[in-house]
Amino acid sequence: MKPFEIVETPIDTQKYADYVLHAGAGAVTIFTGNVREWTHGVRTLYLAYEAYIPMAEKKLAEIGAEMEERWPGVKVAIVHRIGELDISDIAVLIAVSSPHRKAAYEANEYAIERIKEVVPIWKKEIWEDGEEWIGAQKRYPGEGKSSN
Amino acid sequence: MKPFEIVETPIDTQKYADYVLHAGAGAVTIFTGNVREWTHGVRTLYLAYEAYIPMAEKKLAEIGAEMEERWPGVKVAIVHRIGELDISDIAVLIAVSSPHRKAAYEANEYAIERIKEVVPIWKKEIWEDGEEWIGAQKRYPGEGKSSN
Amino acid sequence: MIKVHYFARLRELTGKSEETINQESLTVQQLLDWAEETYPGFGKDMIHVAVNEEYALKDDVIQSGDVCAFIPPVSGG
Amino acid sequence: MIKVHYFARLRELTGKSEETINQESLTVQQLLDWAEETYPGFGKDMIHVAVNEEYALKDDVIQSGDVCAFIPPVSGG
Repeated sequence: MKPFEIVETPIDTQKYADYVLHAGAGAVTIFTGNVREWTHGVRTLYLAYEAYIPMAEKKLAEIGAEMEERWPGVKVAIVHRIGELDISDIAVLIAVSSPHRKAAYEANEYAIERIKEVVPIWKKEIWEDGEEWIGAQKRYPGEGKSSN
Repeated sequence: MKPFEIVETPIDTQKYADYVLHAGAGAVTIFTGNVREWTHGVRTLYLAYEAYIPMAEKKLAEIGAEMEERWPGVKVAIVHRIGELDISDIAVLIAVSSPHRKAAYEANEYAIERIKEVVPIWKKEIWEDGEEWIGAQKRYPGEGKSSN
Repeated sequence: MIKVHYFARLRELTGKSEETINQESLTVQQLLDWAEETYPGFGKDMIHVAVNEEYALKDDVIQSGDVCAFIPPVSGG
Repeated sequence: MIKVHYFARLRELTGKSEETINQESLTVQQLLDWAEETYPGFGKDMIHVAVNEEYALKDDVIQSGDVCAFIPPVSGG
């Protein structure tokens, strides 16, 4: 595994949890973004993710470097899966270890926000009656752009 | 497994992640508190945890109920290990799933704060030259009572 | 007969995990006073009492048959 | 020769993942204008351009040999 990677196969949580753990870590936070069946009353059949792989991995590593600078002592791994994902599949996983828990929570949440801003990955939602690439231009009534 | 339990054997992260996942979950957060080797410049050899098991499991379930009330839609599992734990072993694991990520982060952090306040579990630190039961009465200079 | 549990530092101080007190009824405060007198260094001001697995107030009354536990400051997590 | 990548909606709109443009040099804005003209509905106002895997500004200059990518609003996570 690489600590910042795009993969095309199912994401194994344990592998990334093990990677960030070390004798100085008192806290580990793991976030997974999973494919949800219902969004705003519309049923998703599956999702298709696409990435500009080399740039996406570079941007994930940059986010990791930002985290290490802002929260000294954290160790980070981020992986995003592409291709077709079924309901409950993990699309993205962020693992953070830290000597203390506060940084592990904060840094982890920072990572997902940054991923949604800068990493060249795109999601297409496929429903029973259609499909659409999701992006910032698309807003559901009364909602932000966040999907998980 | 029980969703709120005290165990005496190593904690399997995947088991609890699987438990909270369902088709309506778009986000899962997992927190683990791990045994850290160095705390405030003192080297820990290992930790020993003890619990008032039936009351501890009851209090963990109450914390879960508080979370479900405050963050509707979350699904929660909390497990704490007791006995002798080595460096990097998981002492506590909190798994939270939610339709959206913000609640998954917030509810998870709420859980660990509440555990440290109300659940009858005690930690003894064993160093090279001594040992001590840790509790709120014990404060390291310039620090709160948190250990992870 | 009231059963009491000792944990952590209190288990080591008293040298026992539990014992039975031959009383019909007493308040939580009275139980704490008894413990402090019986086990010097008990530190009753820092200790909560659980009655039947629920935190009790100082003037709650413990009845024969209740199961009590002394809860020193917790440190889980 | 400038290589350009298309992703997601743009890949479907253009019907291609990449192509090579026969130009020696042009600005990011010029590349976007060219794409909008070549592929009606491209939506250049919402699209960033990466040059050699880094986000570029509208007046940055692209040189022959550079690898470009059109980056529509991202939606990872």
